[in-house]
Amino acid sequence: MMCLAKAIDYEDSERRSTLSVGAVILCPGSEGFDPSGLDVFGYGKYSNVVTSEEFERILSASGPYRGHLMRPLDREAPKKIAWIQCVGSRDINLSGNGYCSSVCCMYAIKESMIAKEHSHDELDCAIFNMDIRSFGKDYEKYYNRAKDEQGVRFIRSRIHSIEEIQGTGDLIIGYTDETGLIKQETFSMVVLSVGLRIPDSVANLARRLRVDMNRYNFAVTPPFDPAQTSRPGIFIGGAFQGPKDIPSSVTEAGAAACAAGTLLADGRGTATKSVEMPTEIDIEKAETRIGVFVCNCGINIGGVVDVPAVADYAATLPYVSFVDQNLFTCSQDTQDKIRDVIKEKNLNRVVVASCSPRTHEPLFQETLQACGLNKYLFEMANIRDQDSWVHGSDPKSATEKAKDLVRMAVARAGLLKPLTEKKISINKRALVIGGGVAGMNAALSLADQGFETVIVEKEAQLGGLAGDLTATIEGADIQRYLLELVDKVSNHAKIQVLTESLIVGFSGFKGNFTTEIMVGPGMYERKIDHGVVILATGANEYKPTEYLYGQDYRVMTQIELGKRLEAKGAEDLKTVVMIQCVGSRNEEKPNCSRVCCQSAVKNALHIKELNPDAMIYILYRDMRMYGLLEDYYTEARQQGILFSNFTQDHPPKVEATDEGIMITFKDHILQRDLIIPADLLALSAGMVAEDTEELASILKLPRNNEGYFIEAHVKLRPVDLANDGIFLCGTAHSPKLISETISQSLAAASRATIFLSQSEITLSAVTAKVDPDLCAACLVCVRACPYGVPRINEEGVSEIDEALCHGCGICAAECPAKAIELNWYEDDQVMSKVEALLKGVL
Amino acid sequence: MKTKTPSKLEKILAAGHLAVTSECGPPRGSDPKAITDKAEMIKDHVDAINITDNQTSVTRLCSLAACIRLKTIGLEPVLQMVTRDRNRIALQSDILGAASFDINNILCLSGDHQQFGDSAKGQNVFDLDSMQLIQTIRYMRDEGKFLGGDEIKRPPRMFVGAAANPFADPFEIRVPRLAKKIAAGAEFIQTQCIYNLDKFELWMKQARDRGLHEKVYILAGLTPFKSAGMAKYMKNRVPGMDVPDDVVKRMSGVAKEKQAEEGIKICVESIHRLKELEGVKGFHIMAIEWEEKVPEIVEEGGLYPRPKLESHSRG
Amino acid sequence: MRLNYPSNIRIIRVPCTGKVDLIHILRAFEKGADGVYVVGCLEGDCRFSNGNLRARKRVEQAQQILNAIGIGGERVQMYNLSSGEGPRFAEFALEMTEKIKALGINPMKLAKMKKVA
Amino acid sequence: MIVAEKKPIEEIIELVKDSEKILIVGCNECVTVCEAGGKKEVGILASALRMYFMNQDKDAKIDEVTLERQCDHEYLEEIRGRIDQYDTILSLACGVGVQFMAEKYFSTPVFPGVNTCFLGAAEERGVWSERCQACGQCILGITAGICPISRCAKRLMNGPCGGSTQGKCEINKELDCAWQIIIDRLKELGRLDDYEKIMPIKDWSTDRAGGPRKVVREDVMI
Repeated sequence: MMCLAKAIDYEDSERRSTLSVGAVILCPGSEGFDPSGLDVFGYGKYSNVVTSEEFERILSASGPYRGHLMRPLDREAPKKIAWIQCVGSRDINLSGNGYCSSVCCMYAIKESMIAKEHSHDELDCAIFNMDIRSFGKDYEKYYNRAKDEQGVRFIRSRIHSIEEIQGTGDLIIGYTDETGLIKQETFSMVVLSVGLRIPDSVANLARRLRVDMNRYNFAVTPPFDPAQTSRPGIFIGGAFQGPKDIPSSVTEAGAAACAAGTLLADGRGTATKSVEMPTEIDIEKAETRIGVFVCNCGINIGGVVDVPAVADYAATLPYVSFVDQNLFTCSQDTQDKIRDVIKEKNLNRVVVASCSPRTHEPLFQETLQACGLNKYLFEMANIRDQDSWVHGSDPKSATEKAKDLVRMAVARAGLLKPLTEKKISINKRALVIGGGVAGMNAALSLADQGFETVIVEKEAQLGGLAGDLTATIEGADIQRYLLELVDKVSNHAKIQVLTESLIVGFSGFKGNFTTEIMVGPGMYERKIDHGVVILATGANEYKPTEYLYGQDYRVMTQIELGKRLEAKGAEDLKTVVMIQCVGSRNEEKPNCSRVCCQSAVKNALHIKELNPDAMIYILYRDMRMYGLLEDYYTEARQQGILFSNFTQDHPPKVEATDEGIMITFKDHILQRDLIIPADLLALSAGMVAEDTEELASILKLPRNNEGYFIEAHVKLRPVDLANDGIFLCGTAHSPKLISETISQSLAAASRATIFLSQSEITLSAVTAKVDPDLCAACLVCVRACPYGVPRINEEGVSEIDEALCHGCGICAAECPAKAIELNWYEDDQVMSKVEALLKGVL
Repeated sequence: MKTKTPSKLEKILAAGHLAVTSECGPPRGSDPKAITDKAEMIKDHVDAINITDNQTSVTRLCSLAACIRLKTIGLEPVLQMVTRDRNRIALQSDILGAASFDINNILCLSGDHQQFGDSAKGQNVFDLDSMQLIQTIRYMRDEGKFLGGDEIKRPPRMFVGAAANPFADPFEIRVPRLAKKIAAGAEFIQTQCIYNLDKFELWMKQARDRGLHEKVYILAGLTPFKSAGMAKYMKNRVPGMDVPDDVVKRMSGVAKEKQAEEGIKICVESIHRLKELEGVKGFHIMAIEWEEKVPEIVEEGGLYPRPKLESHSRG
Repeated sequence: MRLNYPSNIRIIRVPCTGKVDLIHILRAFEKGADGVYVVGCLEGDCRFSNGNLRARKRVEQAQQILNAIGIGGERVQMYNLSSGEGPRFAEFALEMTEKIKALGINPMKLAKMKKVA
Repeated sequence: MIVAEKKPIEEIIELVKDSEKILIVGCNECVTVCEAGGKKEVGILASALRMYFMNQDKDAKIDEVTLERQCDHEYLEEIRGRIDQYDTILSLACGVGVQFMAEKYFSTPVFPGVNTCFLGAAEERGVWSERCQACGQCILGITAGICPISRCAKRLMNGPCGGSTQGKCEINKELDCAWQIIIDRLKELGRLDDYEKIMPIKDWSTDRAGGPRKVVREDVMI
C-alpha cells in the first residue's frame, strides 16, 4: 500500500550531510538479550517459553491476543507462570554479561501483578531469582505488595533445566534452592527475564566517535562527571552508560542536556527564529462566520464515513459560512489553504472535524494565530478516534454520528470567545535549597550558564553528607572532589551562598517566587525574588538503635568504618562482619536505601586491600549490586569475602564479649547456626531523609511517608515537582550514589534552565474566573479547589489567580451562586453541545 | 432541729432518724386503684412516697392528682415536679393546688428529654430549670410572693427537695452542683440509684469536706435489680447511671430464677454499708414496678419499724 | 486501538469530571437524552486530586432526582478508567447501551409521542 | 448565618403539581452560602420540575431568577414587572424571604423550597450546626461563650442535667453536652468558681415568647 499522505518518498536514497555542532549527546540505548543461544532455557524450542519482552506484548491490549492472557502453544489461559531472572545478566559463563541489568526484577514483578489482574481464574506466579533488586524509590513497597498481598512467590534458586512435557505443553523447571537441594516444579508457561545489552551497531558508532567503552561495551564516564564520555564535547544519556530504568534514563538525559547546554551557553538563542504573529483581529462586533473543515484522514475517516455528505450537512448549519473537505487536514499545504480561506471568507471561528484534539489541536490553533484569529476560536470534532475507527462496520451510523459531532462542534464554536493568554515575565534568578553535592552541582550548572543563583544552606559549611564520605567504589577521592566543588561554588561570581540560613516564608508562582530567609548567625531577614527553586535538602545516614550500636565501640556504621580505614587502616582487623539493611526494608522504613550494599562491598574490598588476611562476612537479605556494580560483587567473592543470606524474620544475633563481638547467624548450606567472633561489626545503616517537615509545609510540597519529596511523575518526570517551577535532586528525592546525585542535579538544573532561558512564559487561558457581582463569598471554591487558589479578596469576593489556576473547573461546578466560569468550558459552551445534539428530540 | 414546714418527712429527719422514702409511678390510665394499691403495699414501711411526674417522658396520670389521692387515704406524698412540661404560670399554679391539699413535700427536677418518651415530636418548655424551680418554691414559701412579685394569700408550706446524681459527668462538678442546689434552697436530696458505692463514698466525702452534709438531708437512692438483664440495661442504656462491671457480673453469675433474690440482697447490703456513711440521712428506695418488695428490703435493711410521730398539725 | 463499540454514544469533552455540573446532567435528560454517563480517571488517581470523586457524588444526586421525578436514576452512571484502557472504555459503552436499551427511551419522549398521537 | 436545607423534590412536586407557570426564585445570601437555595440549586430544581411536568405530559413554564436577597424590599421589587406571568412562586430563600415575598406579592401563591433550620456555623463544608436561638438577650458573657439555650437540649440555664455522659448529651451520643463545654471552658479561663453562681430565671420576653419581635433603630431612621 502506498502512503496516501505522500509522506514517504519511495525514491529517496542515502545522502551524506555535514552538520557543525558544539556538542553531541549520545542516547543510542540498549536492546534485550536474545536467549536463543542458551539451550538450558528451551527458548525457541518450546513455544510456551517466551521472553519478558514478548510477554509484555501478550499482556498489551494492542498485542497479539488483544490483552487476553494466553500462552502461545494452544492459546489456553495459563494457570501457573514462572519468571526466570538474570537471563543474560549476572552470568559470566553462558552469556558473558557479568553486569546486572537493573530493570528485570521490577519488570518481572510488574508483569506478574498485571498477569494476575488479567487472569480470569486464580493465577500462580513464581519468580525464580538470585536476589530481588527492588532498589529504586518506593520499589520495595511494590515488591512487598506483590509478595504479601498478591501472593507472588519468590524463589531464591539457580535454574539448571527447563523441559517440556510432551502433549500438554507444560514445562518442568529443574532448580537448586538456596539450601542446595535439587527440586522441580511444573508451570504452564515460562517467561525469561532477559537483560539489557549494547547492540553491535551502537558499539561501532562509539568506536567511530572514539568514545571509550568498558568490556561490556558500555560507555565509560567518570564518577563525578557522569554525563561526560571520554571525549570532550560528547555527552551521554541513558542505558549506553550502564543498564538503567526509565527514571534514571530520563534523569541522565537531562544531565547530558545540561552539560551540553553549559558548554554552549554563549550561543543560547542565537540560532532560533521567532515566529512573527500578526496582530489579532477584533471580532467583537463581527457577525459569527464559521468555517468547517472535514478531514478524510486518508481512508481512516473517508473509508468509513461519507465525508462529502458530512460536509454538505455542515453547510446547512447556522453561522457556517464555508465548508471544505481535505484528504489530510493536518498537512502543511492544507494549513496554507485554511489560512487563505480564513482571510478570504472572513471566517472568525474554525471547526476541524478530524482526529483527536489531544494530538492536533495545537497545530490548527497555530494556523488560526498565523492569520490573526485568536487560538481559542477553534473547535474540533473527533470523527476518527470516536467514530470511523470504532464504528468501521457500520458506515451509515458512523456518518450520522459524524454529522452529530460536527453539529455539536459548530454549536460550541459559535459561542467561543477570544481569550487572552497571560504572559508573565520570569525572574532569572534561581534559589537552591541545600548546599550539598546536589545543591552545589545544580547551582554551578545554572551559574555557568549565566543564571544568578542563591544557595541556602542551614549548616555553617557547604558539603552536606559528602563531608563524611571518603571514596567512591571506583576509588575516586570524594574529599578532594568536594574541596574543589566548594571552592568553585564559593568563588563563582554568579553564586551567592547563604549559610546557617532558614527558610521562613514562601509565596508566588512559577517564574516569580519570593522566599523569606532568616540568615544566621545574626538572624537577619532577607527576601529573595527568584524564578525557580531547586530542592536539594539531602539525606543522612540512619543512626542505628540495633545491634549494640552506640553501646560498644566496635560497632559502627559503614560511613564510620570508611573514616576509620582512612585514619587507622585495617592491620588490626582479623575478622569483620557486616550486617545489611539496618534501618531499611523494615516495618517502619519499608524502602531499600539503595547505596548500602555497595558501601559494604566497597569497604570490604578496601579492608582486603589493606589487610589481605582479614576475614570478612557480609550478612545480607538481597545483594543489590545493580548495573555495573555487580562486577565489584563478583570481585569481592573472588577475594574470599563471604556472603550469607538472612531473612527479615531471622536477623543475626549480636553479643559483646571481651573476645569480640559474637555474631550468630544461620548458614543456609550447612543449615545450622554459626557464631563468628568479630573485631569489628559494621552496620550498613540506611538513609533517612533530612527533616523537611516545616520546609515542605512552607513550600506546600508533598512528601512520601519516609519524608522524601514526591516528584511529578515517578518515571517520566523524576526531577520535576507537580508545582511548576520547582525541581528536585539528590537524596531529597530518594537515596542514591554520589554519581547519581550529580546526574540528577544536572538534570534539575537543565529543567530549570528551560524556565530561566525564557524572558516570559505564556499561561493557558483555560482558567476559572469569578463574576464578582454574583459571588456570595461562601468559601465553597476556597474549600473545594485542590490547589488552594481561590481567596476572598479585599472587596469581599472570591478571586482566582490565573497564574496559579490549573484549569480543572471544579470550583465552577461547585459554586452555589454560579459565579464561576471556566474559560473555554463556560456552561453555555458545554451545554450548547448537548443542546445541538438533542435539538428537536423534545 | 427546728422544722420549717409541717412535713412529716422533715420532722423525722430533724429528729435524727434515718428516713425511708419510696416512689410510685402513676398509671397510664385513670384508675385510682393503681395508685392506692401500690401505696397500701408499702405504707407501713416508708415515711413518705414520691409520685413521679411523667417519668422518662411517658405520659401518665398526673403527679399532683396521685398525690392528692394519697393524701385522701392519710399518706405522706412527695410531689415530683419537672420543668419540662409547664411554664412558670403552670408550675406556680400547681404548687398552690398541691398546697391546698396540704401536700408538704416537693421534689424539683428538670425532667428527661421528651425524645425518650411517647411524645418525641412534642415541644418542651424549660421556662425554668430545676435549680430555678427550687428558688421559686422557696420564694413562694419564705417570701409569700409569686415570681411576679404579687403577694400569695396562704403561701405553700413545702419541704423542698432536689435530685442529685453523684455519677453523671463531669464528676468534678458533681459536688459544686450539689452546693449550688443547696444554695438555691434545697432542703433534702434524693440521689440517683447507687450501685458504685466507692464512687458514692468519694462524692460524699467531698460533700462533707465542704460541710454540705450539714446543710441538707441526703437520702441515698437505691433500686433493686430484678434480673441480670435489667442490670445490663441500666449500665448501658440509661444515661448518667454507673453500674460497675462486678455488679453486673454478680447478677449474671446466679441462675435466672435466683436473680431477683440476688438483686434484693445487693440492695440490702448497700443499705447496711451506707447506713454507716457520715452524711447519709436516709434512703430512697425506687423499686420500679416492684413495690411489693419494698417492705422486705426495709426490714432486711434494719430500717423497720418506722418511727411514729405525734400526729402532725397544721402550723 | 480500533475496538468496536455501539455507535449511539456522543462524547462531550471536559477538562476533568470535576467540571461536570449536576445541572449539565439534568439538562441532557431535559433535552431528551436516554442516558448519560460520566467517565473519569480511576479513583485515587484524579489528575486534579478529587474531581472524579466529586463527579461521582453529582451522579448520585442526579440519580436521586431522576428517580424522584419518574425518569429513572439508572439512566445516569459514573465510570472510571485509566487513559490506557481502551477496551474498558468499549466495555462501558456496551454496558451502558445495554442498560439503556433495557430501560427503554427517555419516558418524556413517550409522553410527547402520546401527545402527538 | 441562617442555615437551611433543601426540601425533598417529592415534597416540592406535591406543592406545585397543579401549577402551570412557576417562577423559581433563589437568594444569593445565606441559602447560597449553605448550598440550599442559590442560583445553582434554582437551576437544578427548575430542570427537575421541567422534566417532571414533561413526563406528566403537562405544559408548564418554569423560569429561574436569583435575587441578591429576599429579605429586602428593593431586591424583591426586581421581579415586580414579571410577577403576573406566573401562577406560582417557589422561593428557595429562608422562611424570612418566603414570607416577605408572599407579603409583597399578595395575590400570587408563594411556596417554600427549603426548610429553614437554624442560625448556625459551617463546621466544615457540608456540616452546619446551631449556635444561636436569637433569644434577644445574650448571656454568652456569663456562660463562657457557649450558649446553653441553643446548644443544650433542655436549654438549662444551670446545667448539666444528670444525663450528661462522657461529655455527650443524653439525647444523642454524637451531640456535645453544652454544659460540659461551658465547664471545660470555664476551667480553661480559670473561672470554674463562676459555675456555682446560680443563673437567674431568664426573662424570655425578648424571645419569641414575647410575640413577633421588631428592632427599631430611631438613630438610623429619618
